[in-house]
Amino acid sequence: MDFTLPEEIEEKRKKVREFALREFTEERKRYYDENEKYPFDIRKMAYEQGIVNFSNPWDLLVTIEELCRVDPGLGISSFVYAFGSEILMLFGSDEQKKKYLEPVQRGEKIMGFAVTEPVAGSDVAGIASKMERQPDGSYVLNGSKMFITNGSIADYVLVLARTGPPPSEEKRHHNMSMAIVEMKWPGVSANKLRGKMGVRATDTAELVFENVRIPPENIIGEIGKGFYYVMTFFNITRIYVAAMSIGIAQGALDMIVEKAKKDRRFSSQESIQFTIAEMATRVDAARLLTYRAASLLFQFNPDPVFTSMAKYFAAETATYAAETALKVTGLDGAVTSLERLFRDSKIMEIWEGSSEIEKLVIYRMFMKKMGVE
Amino acid sequence: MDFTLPEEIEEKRKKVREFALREFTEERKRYYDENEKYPFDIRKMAYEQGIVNFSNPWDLLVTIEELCRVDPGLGISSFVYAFGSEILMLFGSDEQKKKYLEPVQRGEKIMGFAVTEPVAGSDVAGIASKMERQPDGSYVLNGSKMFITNGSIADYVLVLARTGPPPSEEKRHHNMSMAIVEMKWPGVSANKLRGKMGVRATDTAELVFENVRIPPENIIGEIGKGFYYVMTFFNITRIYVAAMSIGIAQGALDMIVEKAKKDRRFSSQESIQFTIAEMATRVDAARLLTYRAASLLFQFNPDPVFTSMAKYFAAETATYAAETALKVTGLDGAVTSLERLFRDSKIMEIWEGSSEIEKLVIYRMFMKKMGVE
Amino acid sequence: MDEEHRVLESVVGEFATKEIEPINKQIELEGIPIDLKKKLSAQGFLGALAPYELGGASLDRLGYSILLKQLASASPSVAFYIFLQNSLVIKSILLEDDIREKVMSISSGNSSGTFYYSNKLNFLDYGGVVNDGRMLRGTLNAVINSDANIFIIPDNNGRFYLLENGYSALDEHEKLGLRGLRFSPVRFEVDIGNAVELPVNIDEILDDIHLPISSIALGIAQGALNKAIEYAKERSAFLHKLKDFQPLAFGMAQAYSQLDILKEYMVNIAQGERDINKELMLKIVSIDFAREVSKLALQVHGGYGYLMDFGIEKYYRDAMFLSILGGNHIDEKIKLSSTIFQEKAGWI
Amino acid sequence: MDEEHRVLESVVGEFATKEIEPINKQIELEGIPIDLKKKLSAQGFLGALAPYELGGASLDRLGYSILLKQLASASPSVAFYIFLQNSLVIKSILLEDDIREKVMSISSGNSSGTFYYSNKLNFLDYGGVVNDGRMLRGTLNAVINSDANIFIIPDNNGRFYLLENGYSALDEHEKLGLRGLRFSPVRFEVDIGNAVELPVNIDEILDDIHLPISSIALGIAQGALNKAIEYAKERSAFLHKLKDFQPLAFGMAQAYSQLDILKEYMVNIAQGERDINKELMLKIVSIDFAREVSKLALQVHGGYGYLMDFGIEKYYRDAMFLSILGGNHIDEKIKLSSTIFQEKAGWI
Repeated sequence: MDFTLPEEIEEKRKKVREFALREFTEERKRYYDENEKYPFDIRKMAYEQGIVNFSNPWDLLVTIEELCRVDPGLGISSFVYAFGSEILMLFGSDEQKKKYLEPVQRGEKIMGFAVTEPVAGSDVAGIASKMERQPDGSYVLNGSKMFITNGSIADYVLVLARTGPPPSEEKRHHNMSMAIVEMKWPGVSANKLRGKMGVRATDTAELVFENVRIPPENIIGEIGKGFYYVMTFFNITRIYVAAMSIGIAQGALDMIVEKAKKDRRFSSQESIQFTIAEMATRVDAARLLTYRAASLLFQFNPDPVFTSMAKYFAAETATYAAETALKVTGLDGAVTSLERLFRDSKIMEIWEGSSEIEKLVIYRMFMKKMGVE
Repeated sequence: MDFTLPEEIEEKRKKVREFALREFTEERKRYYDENEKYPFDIRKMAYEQGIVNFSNPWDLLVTIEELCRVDPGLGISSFVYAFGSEILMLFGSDEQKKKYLEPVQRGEKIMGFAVTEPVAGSDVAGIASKMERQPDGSYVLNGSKMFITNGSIADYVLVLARTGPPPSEEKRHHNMSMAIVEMKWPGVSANKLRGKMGVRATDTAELVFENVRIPPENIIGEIGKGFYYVMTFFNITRIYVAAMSIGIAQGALDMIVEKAKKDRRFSSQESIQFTIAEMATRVDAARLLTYRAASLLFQFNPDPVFTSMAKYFAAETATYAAETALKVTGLDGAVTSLERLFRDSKIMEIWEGSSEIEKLVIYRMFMKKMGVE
Repeated sequence: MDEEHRVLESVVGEFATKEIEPINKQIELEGIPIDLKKKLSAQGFLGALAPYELGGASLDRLGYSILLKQLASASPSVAFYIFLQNSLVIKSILLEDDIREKVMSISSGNSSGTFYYSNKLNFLDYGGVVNDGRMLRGTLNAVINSDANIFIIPDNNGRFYLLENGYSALDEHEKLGLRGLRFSPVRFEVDIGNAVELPVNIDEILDDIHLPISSIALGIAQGALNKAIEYAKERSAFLHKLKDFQPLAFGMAQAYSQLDILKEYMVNIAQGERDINKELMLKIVSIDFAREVSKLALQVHGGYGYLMDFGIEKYYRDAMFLSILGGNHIDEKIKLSSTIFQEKAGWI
Repeated sequence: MDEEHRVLESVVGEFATKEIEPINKQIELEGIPIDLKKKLSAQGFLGALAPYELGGASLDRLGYSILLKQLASASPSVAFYIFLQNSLVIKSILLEDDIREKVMSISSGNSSGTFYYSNKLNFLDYGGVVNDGRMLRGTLNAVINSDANIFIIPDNNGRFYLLENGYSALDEHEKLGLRGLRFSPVRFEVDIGNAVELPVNIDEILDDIHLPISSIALGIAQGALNKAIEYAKERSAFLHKLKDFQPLAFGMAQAYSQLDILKEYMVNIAQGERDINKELMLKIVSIDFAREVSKLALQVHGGYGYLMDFGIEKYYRDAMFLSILGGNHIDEKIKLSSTIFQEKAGWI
């Protein structure tokens, strides 16, 4: 057993923390939050300063953690421009990688991942968007997508849609496929969602596809395997969300510790001391669950039970930590970044599989391990 | 990062589990619990079958876990006969090791560790027992000790007592020393405590020392360093308690999973499924915290923050898991070992530093790490 | 709360302090002594719900709640015993005019009854006792107060019978809680001619236990919390009384607040018009609360809390056992959910 | 609850549905419109505690609690505004006969007041505004309703002054919650001759806010929970309505039960004899409860809950802000602990 990260990863962690503390100024945090604007400048800085490194997964993990520790909105925006890229890495054709993935990795283009729908929500198998095959081999896409990160700024999005009816109620997840859709194509429209409670620097939109023609070479992998690709992707992104969450939780802990350092009247209360001890413990527990899940994933051996445990526990730790820190720091917290952290944190329990979804995954996969089908 | 234990440790885990399932029969569990008797026969079996191995710390850790998973009372009794031995290993003289430690390690003698007092409780620095130096160099011990494991069956106990008054209120922990006291010596008496809620197979007693003469060679280490030795010891035993706790929590989880496997009406309730998912997650979080703390300790680099986090979180997980499993399995749980697990679990939050003590340690040491004195 | 009920509360409180507290350990180890039953009877508590002419006190809902709460704060076992005799046994007997006089033997302490209903709450199938038309035969695995001499049990069709012979209690289970009552399997082999069928509607019976079970739960919380408060005022650590430390003091203050809130609700609904939903809501909240508070109270006592002699650990065990025997079960939560959503809910 | 208060409850409920719900988004984005203030005034709600002759409704404690709860269930901002005007500003003004007529301008919606008390609850030192005998000078960093034209603020000695000029509100803070009210630092530079000293006893004032703050908290819980229940009846996932899933349904049933229990306690203590301890106990429990329920309600709504348009996330933010502005703070817990232990407690 070894609970330490390689030294170069810890070095990178320091570098990212310095970057975030330097560039995520109070003014920027506030500006992008208030104006619900995607911070193109920060994304560019993060790219140019070598902060975001998709080639080393541990590096990426601690980067996510440290960026979100200082500001989740700006932090997520710094790396989320490549959202969905793992799908192309794993299942895309060489042509697709060249045409779509590489420009994203070079920091030139922005990608999105369009699965969730207004009606289906967490229930991926319940989506209604359709891609119908045409005589010429192309597909025509109709439907709408909801809560799509990067939706109004992306150059292209990876869309999940039905390419056939569900064979039965139990097999609702069959006959789904994925395709790369360029946002500039006719029939594609995006409606930026305003008024999110938090992570307001990130871009979120509703997408509508009306008779969008998709050339056959833009279908990802095999027809009919879309649901499987999405679930594979979630096994990766849930770990990223867990990393965001422990970043947030750590950020909240940082703030209460800061106040305790400065204000003796505050820190001398034993109830505050216990709060810090409890919070520090939970943050560490969440971090360990996250690193364990990540460790398996990074060895190409992801365990969905461990992944969902990490995502669910870390997300609940993020809101718990932000709530608790804000509650006990009172007005001091209400007029600082802590209140933003509080607003940001809640989404962690909702996206990439709500806590409820994670628990179902844990239960089912865990019982499978225990020999129950 | 590596979250796997060496293969031989996992093999040993299996062996211990088989032992516990085979030897901790329902009849034995019930007999020793009902009669509040220390199971000498089981201790002997565990020794003879090579279950308890003090020479490999990871081996010992998973052994504790697996034994307590099946029955904490019998499980603890199987290895606790050497309670306190780390003190002698670390601070004892060669003679002391030969005379007192080796017979214990050979399974011939039973040792105890006598720190807690009736009035002082968790507050180690508040103890009142005294060892007074005599003109001939020997010491005379007076005082009483409470909740002493093995108290009425031990051949000798390691006693903490004042060898001088506290220099000041802040330095109450100064001027304390440790000595080896043989239970057969004149002036030593033990009063077995009956009516513990759980872990009733373990032996617990109140000890009274009346003018007990201690030869100078029985003083452990240096005079005046007793408090430090005790705290060092807690850094070890708290990890053992954490291991007991994750054993209990896992045992409770086992039982609810068993019921879910057998009873479809039970397992089809989504609220039950969520309960299992939540419990499995917490057990894993506690296990990871424990293994991390252990990993540092076993590299002779214990971190008191991590140790106390593990102890506190694992103990609360044990009671949470036992309570939750019993609550949801209802009468089925009430007439099986689960109710015993419930009674056993609560002590984990109390002994070797209550949850409250652990939180204070976490807070103080954590703030020290953060640069606060 | 009116004067009459205030007086009852204080009378029962004194009774508990004087007659129960001193023999609590004996109750835990040996069961409720007949002497105490006689004293309970003399006060009319044993047949609390029975009419005066049958040796009872004919208490109203509020009086009964107060009685159970006050008794439970000293001994949950005694409170549960009274509950069992009244809410289950006496009420069932009174359904059948011919056997009314049996109530007298219970309220006088000469007989002791039990009523088996736990299947309904515990995902167990009926069928332990099979009725073949001539005999009732079979074993019920988890019978509380199994040294009773009056048994009311369901057959495999869910019809209830009262029997006074043909039973034999087997070896006791290890006892989680309510140790004043025997808890064991009971084997039945009864000629149907010796059994009296009672027109028990089990669903109605179970609706009727919410308020009394809540009262016992609140009594447990009250008893445990009072002991913890007293202890925290006496006991020192680190040169200060335990009460001076925020984590302990605030925890107890929080519990005290919740208890006060729940007690007022109990009084409101016990003296107001009958509202089964409110009774169920109170039960769902107060059973969990009793478990939490008893755990806190034990923790405040440290190692001493773990020892029987301090009279604290029993609340923790009893609260858990009460939650198993008394409710807050999935079926009830489904029922409550369906009321709140005004249509079937919470069934997946 | 008597008929009169029942009617009030339903009247305020209708008012909230008809006059507040439709403009909730506007309130959040732009503040409480003057038009709404006029309507609140017409009903007597704006000067709820003021006497009739000063444009108020002279509500009793129960009426005031009901008003705040019902308003908060639609808009916590509006409820908090009413609370601020009445419990803090109007009450303070009425301490000084000479300036009674200022109450009229508040209850008519022509003036708006604020009262700064947050230091006492937030480990901050007084001293933001220094009184040198001639001038009051300084900045208070976190003033709620900072676009008021009547300010009641403490000087560095804890003496309170009412001012109507010499203030300037600075840039707004990003707003955690209660977005209908402006929240910013305010700079003061006032000739002492233009300030009216008021004999405010801040400890009494703070004792008086427990019940109203509790009422707002319970209103938040009620508003959030009702929306969640409605949503769970409409929304489907995995081929079933959300209400059919136990974890969601049971969570809401539990919250519904606790809310009912707390509401009855609120009514009891608001119509019973004044008991500050009970008011504080209610506040300590109900503020935490409001945070929990609003979080649950948001989660039930999934991604939509995170969007302002659905009117759910505001309860979560507002409950948190209320807990910061309204209490459940360490000092109060020490106070409550000391009452329960009948001597100083919880101070370490």
